[in-house]
Order: sequence, then structure tokens, then C-alpha cells
Amino acid sequence: MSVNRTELLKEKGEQMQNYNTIILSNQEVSPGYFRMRILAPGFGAKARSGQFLMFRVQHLLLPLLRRPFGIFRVGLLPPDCEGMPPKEYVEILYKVVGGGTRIMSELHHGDHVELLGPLGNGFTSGAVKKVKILVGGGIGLVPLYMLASELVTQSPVRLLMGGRTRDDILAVTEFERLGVETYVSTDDGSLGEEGMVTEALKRKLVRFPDAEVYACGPMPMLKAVRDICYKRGVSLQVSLEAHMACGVGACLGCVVKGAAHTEETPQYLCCCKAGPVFMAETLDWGKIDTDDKSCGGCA
Amino acid sequence: MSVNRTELLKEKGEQMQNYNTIILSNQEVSPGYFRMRILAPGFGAKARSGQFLMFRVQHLLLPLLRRPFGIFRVGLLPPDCEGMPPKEYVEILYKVVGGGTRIMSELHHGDHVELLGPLGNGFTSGAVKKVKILVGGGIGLVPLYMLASELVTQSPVRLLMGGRTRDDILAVTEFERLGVETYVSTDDGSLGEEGMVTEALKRKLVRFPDAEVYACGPMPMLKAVRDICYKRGVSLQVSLEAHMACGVGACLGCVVKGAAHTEETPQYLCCCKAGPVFMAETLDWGKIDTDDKSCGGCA
Amino acid sequence: MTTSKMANLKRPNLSVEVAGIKMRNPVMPASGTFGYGEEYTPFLDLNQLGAVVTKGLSLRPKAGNAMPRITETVSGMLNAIGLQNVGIDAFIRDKVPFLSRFETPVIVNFFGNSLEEYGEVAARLNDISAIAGVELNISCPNVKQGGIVFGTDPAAASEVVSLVRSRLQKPLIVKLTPNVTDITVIARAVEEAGADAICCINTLTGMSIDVRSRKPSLANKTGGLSGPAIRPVAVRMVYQVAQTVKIPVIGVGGIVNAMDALEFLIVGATAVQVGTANFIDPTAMISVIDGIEQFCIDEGMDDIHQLIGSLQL
Amino acid sequence: MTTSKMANLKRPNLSVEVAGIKMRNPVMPASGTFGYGEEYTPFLDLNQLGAVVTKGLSLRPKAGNAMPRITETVSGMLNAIGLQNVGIDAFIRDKVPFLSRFETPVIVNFFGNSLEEYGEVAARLNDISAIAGVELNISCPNVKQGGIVFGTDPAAASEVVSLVRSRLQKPLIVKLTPNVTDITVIARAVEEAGADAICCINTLTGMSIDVRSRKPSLANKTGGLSGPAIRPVAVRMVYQVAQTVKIPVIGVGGIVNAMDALEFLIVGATAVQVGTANFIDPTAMISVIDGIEQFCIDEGMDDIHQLIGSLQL
Ligand SMILES: Cc1cc2nc3c(=O)[nH]c(=O)nc-3n(C[C@H](O)[C@H](O)[C@H](O)COP(=O)(O)OP(=O)(O)OC[C@H]3O[C@@H](n4cnc5c(N)ncnc54)[C@H](O)[C@@H]3O)c2cc1C
Ligand SMILES: Cc1cc2nc3c(=O)[nH]c(=O)nc-3n(C[C@H](O)[C@H](O)[C@H](O)COP(=O)(O)OP(=O)(O)OC[C@H]3O[C@@H](n4cnc5c(N)ncnc54)[C@H](O)[C@@H]3O)c2cc1C
Ligand SMILES: Cc1cc2nc3c(=O)[nH]c(=O)nc-3n(C[C@H](O)[C@H](O)[C@H](O)COP(=O)(O)O)c2cc1C
Ligand SMILES: Cc1cc2nc3c(=O)[nH]c(=O)nc-3n(C[C@H](O)[C@H](O)[C@H](O)COP(=O)(O)O)c2cc1C
Ligand code: FES
Ligand code: FES
Repeated sequence: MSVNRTELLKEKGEQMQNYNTIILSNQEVSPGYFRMRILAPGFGAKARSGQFLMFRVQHLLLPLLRRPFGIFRVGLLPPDCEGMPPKEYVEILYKVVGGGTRIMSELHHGDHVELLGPLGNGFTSGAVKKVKILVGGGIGLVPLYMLASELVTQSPVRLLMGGRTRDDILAVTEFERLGVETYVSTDDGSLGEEGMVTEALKRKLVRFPDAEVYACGPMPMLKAVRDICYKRGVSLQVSLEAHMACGVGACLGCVVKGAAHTEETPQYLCCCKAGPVFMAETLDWGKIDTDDKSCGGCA
Repeated sequence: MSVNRTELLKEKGEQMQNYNTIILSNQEVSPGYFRMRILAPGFGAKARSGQFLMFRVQHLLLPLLRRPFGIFRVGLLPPDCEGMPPKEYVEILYKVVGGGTRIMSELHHGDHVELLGPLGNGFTSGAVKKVKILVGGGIGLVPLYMLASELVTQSPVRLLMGGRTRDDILAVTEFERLGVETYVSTDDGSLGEEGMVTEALKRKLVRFPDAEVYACGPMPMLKAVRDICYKRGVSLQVSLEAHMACGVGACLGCVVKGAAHTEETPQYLCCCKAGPVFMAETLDWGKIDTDDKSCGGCA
Repeated sequence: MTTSKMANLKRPNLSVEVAGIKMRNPVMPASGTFGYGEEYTPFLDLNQLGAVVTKGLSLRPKAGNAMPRITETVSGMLNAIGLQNVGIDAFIRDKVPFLSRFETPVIVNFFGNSLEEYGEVAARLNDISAIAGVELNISCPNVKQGGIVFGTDPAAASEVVSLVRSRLQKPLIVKLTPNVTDITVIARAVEEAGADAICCINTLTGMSIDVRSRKPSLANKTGGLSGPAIRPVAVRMVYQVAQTVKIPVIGVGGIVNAMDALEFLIVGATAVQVGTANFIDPTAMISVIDGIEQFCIDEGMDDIHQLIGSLQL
Repeated sequence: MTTSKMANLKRPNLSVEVAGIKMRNPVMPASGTFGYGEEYTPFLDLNQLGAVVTKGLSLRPKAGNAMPRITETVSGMLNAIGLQNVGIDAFIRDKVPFLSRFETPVIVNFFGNSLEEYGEVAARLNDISAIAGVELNISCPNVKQGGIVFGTDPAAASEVVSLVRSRLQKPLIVKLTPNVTDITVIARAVEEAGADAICCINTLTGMSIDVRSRKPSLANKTGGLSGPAIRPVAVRMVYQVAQTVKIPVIGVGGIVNAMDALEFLIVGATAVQVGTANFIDPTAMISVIDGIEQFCIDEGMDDIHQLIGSLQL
């Protein structure tokens, strides 16, 4: 009568896993922004760009809930001693915004942490050869790096990166190293052009009207990007944020409104399960009420 | 109309203070027992033997309440560089028994901590030249070290130290260095004599019938010590433990029953304010309901 | 300590019976924190649990509240999901076949917005053989009667339980809200109305404010407080209810580890539910089960019933 | 952020009036967590506080409960002190002279075990000029009437408040218990009975078990839960009460820092009390006051009243 768990997982194609692991490094890369590498054997083979993980900050129940973070990249480190296999890691890039990220910023090499992942639906690659424009606002650039590294093998890739000041512009040289052409704008003009990243997008779309766009950043930016793409009939994938408790579709805390949403027949989609990456047309942009404060954002 | 705070404190002779300070060292000295030195300028000049402090484990609210610890000793460390004043420290000696002490055991040199002290009433020195017998059970030896260092200048001092196994016998050589004659007994005979410290006390009191006794340890031991001293008319001071929230007499959470206690006219004394050291005759031994579990104890 | 009782090598019996439902151990998820069971299968084997308890279901699909729906508080979380669920039909069609593949009894949590709705859902659930029992959530307002919450009034609680009882042959667990002056009054009312077991507690109503924006942290203003913060209130209420009624009690509220669960068993709960802790650690329930077993071994108990209600006063 | 509004150099006005009592700022200790004021003078200047609130007093000295009386829970503590206090005579003799040396208004918290006792204490307190106002704790059982807690029944609450009102000309604050189904019903009852202000909340009843010994952690079995764990419940109740009554509300429950206090002010509290946090940090109230002031400066407010009740819905 009863089912075998291993079979069940195979049947469902489930990849996610809870890692009881340690931190390899945790460094401040720009004021208030940190990069953390976490040992995670086997994680890289499963992870796709745009997916995320739920990070348990301490074994103590403080903070209580796990914190969601995009996967910045996965990679290998040389082993500590010869003959050992290289160390597989997942890297996150985060901004200190509140209690949980503050505690994270004080963690060190060797500290014990837990992570659940890879979670959610990632980006889809789109048409080969077509120009890809990635739009990142502040910490919203995180999921775009792995995406870029996948896309560059088959299409020209441009990154439009916006932030409040130069301190909010991260990892640009790494994108360039992938062969991605990058354009930077800041609100205060302290790096790149002064102004909004959306202006740069409009200009790009004049040159590449059939480009495909991928965006992640604060909700006002995403709305503006969506309007621009919508008017021009340009394909857009967005990565959203929502407050999450479980990350696996069980608590229903993280919903966003789908395109078919009406007051009478509401359509709520779990950001953690149906997203965090959505095709723009599957969402209700008029009324998406992802809490603005909670966007990774330039601010 | 209103009073000046500095005058007020002088008038009341208040010495206690909240120290926002750092840990100088934190070392495991026996399995499960740690010594922590904490930077505390000015603390030593105020502290008297038998007093305690309230230790705030972390700035995070976990654990929520401060933890009470006896003052093991105060001292000076050479300055980091020439010309600087020496570093005044207070040292505590603690046993890992629960969540708070576990977190404490993981703290390092330089970690930020807070302590409130010195608190409570300490020991009184008793008659000059009369033999002093100090009876310590396990971690109960903590307040006796500073007491011994005060007493040795004016009287012969004996320490009777008991514990479950050799691991529970702490700091004996340091007592000996003060010139204190020490006798050790353990429940399992793994160090010193096999048996109860109270047996050693009875023998000592045969030799020194007018000795004065000071005791700290688990409640069953204290009760036995008290019976022995009471029968022989020997003066006894005991240091008690009780669950504490404030440490300053404000919450009334830490009371013990006084000698005048009856069901009709209860007499509750704050362990933190009237104690932790009491003359044995001021307490109600029949019914003292200090929670046995909560005793520092040999166990 | 563990090794000190090595003599006792037989594994203790952890099985319990609640409302006639036999469980291999007393640990199950709390409704709404475990989806429909499927969400957590990557992390644990449903066959290891005492039972599976579903997200609360209603007659028709329910959309739930606007966002934000959750926020963290000190050692707790507030949720105002608004009982979003797929509705009873989709549940039977899409979720039951999956759940039927396990040996573990399935308990369906459900609610209604009116007396009639409660009755109708009960009748629908009664026909589904794959369901071992139901858990009636009476923490909902009766929209037809000025919005008074069924579970806060003994008469209303009694009425809804009686109605459901009359439509249902399956084991009936009634889940109580803690937002009442005297939980024993409600417990007695639902026992008399025919409940086979009581589950307590649901969430405490709470609120939190985003100080910068001056807005409530939740779109719904208030939400339900869960997590370790509420455990002392839950233990107290389970103690009171277990003293009051003869039917079994399921304890829930703030359980994170085995020690927490043991508090509930000791004050008289026959079984426990783990809620918020699933989010923190998806294998929390397995640790709780293992820890209870280990505790029994350490204390030389061969049956969990030696622990249940073993409070020393 | 602090410097961005440097233009606004004038210090904001933090003074409030509660029940006719003028306070230089809205921050005071919660009864029972600050002794009789004297215990904390080594750490802070009573003249910096909005008011001082004493430990609860009764007609005769009260011995309190057996030990253990306190235990820590997750982000909270349970206490069952049992209202130990020196009694009204000793208070007047030994404590009032000290408290009179400060400018800060003194609020005396008190209780009775019967209606008559409440009335008698009120009459005694009315004669003491050094007392600015009283805070009536109605979370006590009426021993003469089967032990029902005054504060859980609107009629009983109304009766005790009316009686006290009739014996007292001083400002009367009534402190509510959160262990009720609907706090607004009680709030309305005490307002109508003549309260000048409402203070809420007192502790939530909780319990915790020492698993090894199978005994309750407190000799009294149950105790009052306080600390950050309960803040969401307190904020919710203060919000509800502030919406319901016209008299000022004092918010209390789980405040540790200025952000916590601001939540209460935003939902409508005119002042706040800090309880358990005094034990964690004896200067907590000073940080709360400073933090509120800084927040007003950052937000360009010149008066705390711009903040009180500023909730955006
Ligand atoms: C799918 C996804 C991917 C993300 N990727 C990244 C990333 O790569 N780098 C990064 O810096 N941040 C990322 N975020 C945002 C990050 O989760 C929050 O900044 C973080 O949780 C804040 O925690 P805190 O304790 O410091 O803040 P607090 O404000 O103290 O957190 C309180 C609560 O609110 C939640 N919360 C606060 N801000 C957010 C937010 N923006 N989104 C969701 N929940 C929030 C927290 O998880 C927590 O439950 C991502 C969020 C989501 C949903
Ligand atoms: C005046 C005084 C002096 C003390 N001196 C020492 C000392 O020098 N060295 C030492 O190792 N221990 C000493 N103790 C005991 C020490 O305070 C406890 O071991 C410690 O608080 C345990 O904290 P925990 O979080 O590890 O344990 P937990 O059991 O998790 O603590 C839970 C709660 O119980 C309280 N508690 C637990 N055990 C005790 C206890 N024995 N006494 C009082 N409260 C307790 C804690 O403070 C906390 O509030 C002293 C206690 C008192 C009252
Ligand atoms: C996100 C979330 C959703 C919940 N949904 C339901 C529900 O649908 N029906 C119900 O009876 N209880 C629901 N609850 C309450 C839990 O079942 C449980 O009673 C409560 O969370 C206390 O347990 P905990 O502290 O272990 O989480 C929900 C709780 C949470 C956190
Ligand atoms: C140790 C202790 C003693 C208390 N004594 C009283 C009291 O005598 N009278 C009263 O009205 N409230 C009393 N309270 C309740 C507090 O005043 C306050 O309402 C409650 O602790 C919640 O606030 P907090 O979370 O800030 O502590 C006491 C609380 C504690 C922790
Ligand atoms: S975070 Fe729980 S459903 Fe998405
Ligand atoms: S610990 Fe608060 S009165 Fe002693």
C-alpha cells in the first residue's frame, strides 16, 4: 500500500535538500554588502539560474525564520590537501538590511549554518542568438550572474545595472569577465551615468527591438521595466521577492497576484514555488502588492 | 525639591554599576567548567568576597535574562603596551549547565558582554585568629576563594572541598598557594578521600570546636553542614542560590524563607539583596525551598 | 546519560490512539504549516509521522488575504494567510490520491464561514475513505451572526460541533482558539457536543507595526501569533483542558524540539503537533519523534503512556 | 539618517498627560519590575522618567508565593511572585519619603483580594499628597466570589472601578488583564465606571514544565508571561482598546527598545511602560526615551503627539 520515498522523489524530480554545512568565507565587498561562500556538495549540479535558497542564520532560534537569498553562483575551490576532491560551494551576495542579515554579516569561516535549496523556478533561456538584456537594480543583480553565465554561451548579453550610489553597484567586473557588455547608472551619478536604469533600457530596446529582457530589483523599477517591455511587445522575465516562511509552498505566506486575478476570483501564486521568476505576462501588474519595502532594491 | 543623583548614591553607599565591557579570556579548566576574565575597571576596589554579578551573555536577547555568578576573584593584568595602566579584571568560574552557560562557553577574547555588580551582601570576616573552615561543594567553591584570600591575613584557614568526581574539584592549588590547608573528598574517590565533605567537617570540628564555618554548595550539602554546626553551636555563614531576574531586589523572584517565617506571618528575604550570604541562624532551614535543581552543586 | 540505561534495549512503544485514530507515534504537523503533505516529501518520509494534518479546507476554494501575509516577531511569527485553500473538490481530486499512497492516517482540517458551510464540508469529508479523521477549526467568525468567532462562545462552539457531529461518522477533533477568557468552558462545551478529541491551541491574535511607514506589518492588520513565544500559553491551556475533559487532547503551540513536546505530553496531551518549527527545520518532526523515544529510553519507560499526564504536583 | 534632518535642531516635545498626570516623556516602568523606585537608582536618575510606578500594594503586607517564582521561557519569563509587597502602611512610612525627593510623578499600583479591600486601599492612597495617581490592578481573583478574576468580567470590573472611583479623587488608571476573549468589552466597562486612563497589558497566563522532574517550573504551577514574546499580543490589544475608548491608553508588554515603544505609540498609546527589559538592562528606559526623541528628530516631528495614533491604514 505504501510508497517508497526515494522512488517518490525520483518520480517528482525533486532536487531540493537541506544542507547542514559550514561557511567557507564571508566578506564585505562594498559598504553593507557581503559575499558568503557556503560548502554545499552536489548543490551546483542541481541549481539553475534564478533559483534561491533558504538560509538558517544560526542554530539558535534567532532569527526564528530562515532568510531567502538568490543563488549568486556555484563553484569549486581547490581541496585543502592533495588527493581530496575540490570543495563545491554556493555563493550568495547579500545586503545588511535588518536583524538577520546583521547577524549573518558577523559569521565567519567554519561557522555552522543550514540551507535549504535549490528552491523555486528559475529563468528560462529564451531564443538562441537573440540579444538578452539583463536589468538589475541594486542587490537585484544577484540572480542575473548565473543567468548571464548560462546565456553568454548562446547569445549576446547586455547588463544594465542601476543603484543609488556607486556602493550599490556590485560585481560588474565579473559580468564583464563573462563577456557581458555592462552599462551602469546611479541615482547620484557617482558611478556610470546619472539617472535611472530604465532610461538605458529604453535606449537599448531602440537598438535591439527584439531583445529578451530579464529583470530583478525593487518593485518600482520592475513595474517601470514591465511597462517599457509591455508597450514594445518585448519578452520579459522578472524575479520577485516576497516575505517567506517555508520557501517550499507550504505556508502560503509569499503569494503574488497572477494575471487572471480579480477580486471575485482571486489568483494567488506562490512566489517560492511558482516563482521567484515569472514571465511578466503571468502576473497582475496593476495590483501586484508585493510589499515595496521588502524589495532587495537599490535603496 | 529634587535630589541630585550623585549625592543620593553617596548617601546610600551604592557601589554597583553596569559595565559594558569585553572578555579578556575564557578557558575550560576542567571538563564542563570555564574561567572567564572580564575587563572591569574599578570593580575590584568595590567587590567584597561573597558578592556576585549579573552577566549578560549576549547583546541579542538570547538568553533573555542575565545570569548570576559569584565573583571568583579580581585582579590586574599587565597593560598591552608600556606606560598604560594595568588592566583590572573580574574573574568568574562557571559550570555549563544549560542554554545560557553553553553560549557563554563559546565566547572569546574581545567579545562584548555586560555585567552588573558587585551585587548583594558578602561574607563577614569573623573573629581574628579563630580557625576558619570553608566548605565548598563543586562550583560552590567560587565565592570561597576571595574569602580565603581575605581571611588568611588574620586567621588559619582550612578548605574542605567536595565534589562528585575529580573533575568537579577546582582551583585547589590556588587555595594552597594562599596558604590554605585543603582537604578534598569525592563521591567516587577519584580524588582525595572517598565520601562526603560533611564527614571531614565533623572531624575538623572535633579538633577546632570554636572554628567559624563558611559554606557554599548544593542545598543538601548546606543543610547537612548547617545541622552539624547548629548541634555544635558553631557560627556558620552560607551562600545561597536562587533563580534571579533582576539581581537588585526589584522583582522579588529570588526569595528564601527567613528564620521568623511562619505560614501566617511569612518572612521572605531576597537572596540577591539580603544575601546571597546569610548567617545560618537568620534562615528557616526546616522549610527553605530554594529549588534543589538550581544549586551550583557537585552534581 | 543515554548510555546509563543501555540495559533497556527494547524500543519503547510510542503508539497512541487519538479519537480512535491509531498513530505510530504522537507527532504530527499542525494544520497550515505542512501544506497538503506533498510539499515536505523531499525532506522527510510521511510514513514516519504519527499522522498528516492538512491545511484548513473550506467548501469552495478560498483566496486568502492580501500581502504581506507573514512577519517575524521575537521568537514568533504572525500570519494572516486568510485560510487560502484549494477547496474541498480540488483537494479530493488533486491531493487525496497522493496522500493515499502512505500508511500514515490523514487528518483533514476544515472550517466554514457559517454553520451551514461547516455542515456541508463535514458531509463531503465523511464520504472519503482515505481520510482517517477530521480536525474542525472553530476559530472562524460566523459571518451570518455578526462575525462572532464560533470558538470564543460556548453556545456557538457547541452548536457547530453538534451539527458537524450529526453529519460525520469519522473521528472528530475540535481545534480551539486560545483567545478566550476560560478555555475550559469551551472545552467542556465541545466535549458535550460530541467531539472525540480536542486540539489546542490555535494562534494568539497579535499585531506588529512597521515603525518607519507607520503601517501594520500585515495587510490584514492583525494576524495569528505562533512559534516558541507562545509555548507557555499553550502548555497552560493544554494542562487546563486535560484536567477538564475526558477525551484526548492534542497539544500544539511553539514546539521546536523533543523537550518542548514532552512538556505537553507531561501535562496530559496524548499527542502533539509541530507547526512553525517545520519552516525553520523541515525535519523538525523527525527530531521530535527521535527525541521522545530517546527520552523514554533514558527514563526507563517502555511505553509513552507512562509519560502522558505524568505531571508531579 | 540622523544627520539628514540636522536642520531641525530644536528638541522635540515629548511631554504627555495621562489621566491628568503630566509627564516629561511617555516612558515609565511597569509595576513589579522596578521595586519601589529605589532599587534602580544606582543605574538611572528617576528624574529622567515620565513617571515611577510602584510594585503592586495591598492593604496588609503580602508574603507572596513559594519558590521557585520565576523561570525563563523563549524570549519571555514566567513569574508567580504572588504580589508580595510591604503593604500600604510600610509603603507610606518607608518608601514615600524617598520617592518624594524626585520631581517625577509617582503612580502607585495596587490591588485587593475583595471589593472591600480595593476600596480601603483606594481611600488610604487618596490621602497621600506625594502620590500623583494610582494604577488599579484588576487581574486579581475576588476571593469572596469564587475566585473570579475582576478583570475578566465586565460587571465585576465595572463594580470594582466604580467603588475605587467613589473613594478616590486622584487620577485613576485601570490596568487590564489580556486573558480575556474581548478586551474592548472590559475597556468600555472600566471607562464607563470612571477610569481616567487604561493600562494594558498585564501578563498572559502561562506554564512551563521541568521535563526531567516532571514538575512545573514554578511552585505556583502557572505564572504570568512577560517580555518580548508577548509584544504582538500587547500591541494588538492596545490598538483595539485605543480604538474603543476615549481616555488615554498606556501600552505595556515586551518593550525592550525605542522601536518597540514606537509601535505602541503609533497604534494609539499615549505612554508606555517598560517591564521585563529593566532586568535585562537597567538603563533600558533611558535608551527608550532617547530613541523616541531621536526618531522624532529623524522624522521631523516637533511633538510626540504627531506620532501618537499615527497608524496608517
Ligand atoms: C526569492 C528571494 C531572493 C532574495 N535574494 C536576495 C539576495 O540575493 N540578496 C539579498 O541581499 N537579499 C535577497 N532577498 C531579500 C532578503 O531575503 C532579505 O533582505 C532578508 O530576508 C532580510 O532579513 P533581515 O533579517 O536582515 O531583515 P528584517 O527586515 O529584520 O527581516 C524581517 C523579516 O522580513 C523578511 N524580509 C525582509 N526583507 C525582505 C525582502 N526584501 N524579501 C523577502 N523577505 C524579506 C525576512 O526574511 C524576515 O522574515 C531575497 C528575497 C527573496 C524572497
Ligand atoms: C548568587 C548566585 C551565584 C552563582 N554563582 C555561580 C558561579 O560562580 N558559578 C556557576 O557556575 N554558577 C553559579 N550560579 C548558578 C548560575 O547562575 C546558573 O548555573 C546559571 O544561571 C545557569 O544558566 P543556564 O542558562 O546555563 O541554565 P538554564 O537552566 O538554562 O537557565 C534557565 C534559568 O534558570 C536560572 N538558573 C538555572 N540554574 C540556576 C542556579 N543554580 N541558580 C540560579 N539560577 C539558575 C538561570 O539563571 C535562568 O534564568 C550562581 C547563582 C546565584 C544565584
Ligand atoms: C502559516 C500558518 C498557517 C496556519 N493555518 C492554519 C489553518 O489553516 N487551520 C488551523 O486550524 N490552524 C492553522 N494554523 C495554526 C497552526 O496549526 C498552529 O495551531 C499554530 O501555528 C501554533 O503552533 P506552532 O506554534 O507550532 O506554529 C496556521 C499557522 C501558521 C503559522
Ligand atoms: C516580576 C514581575 C512582577 C510583576 N508585578 C506586577 C504587579 O505587582 N502589578 C501589576 O499590575 N503588574 C505586575 N507585573 C506585570 C508588569 O507590570 C507588566 O504588565 C508585564 O510584565 C508586561 O510587561 P513587560 O513585557 O514589559 O514585562 C509584573 C511583572 C513581572 C515580570
Ligand atoms: S514561503 Fe511558504 S509558501 Fe512560499
Ligand atoms: S533577583 Fe530580583 S529581587 Fe532578587
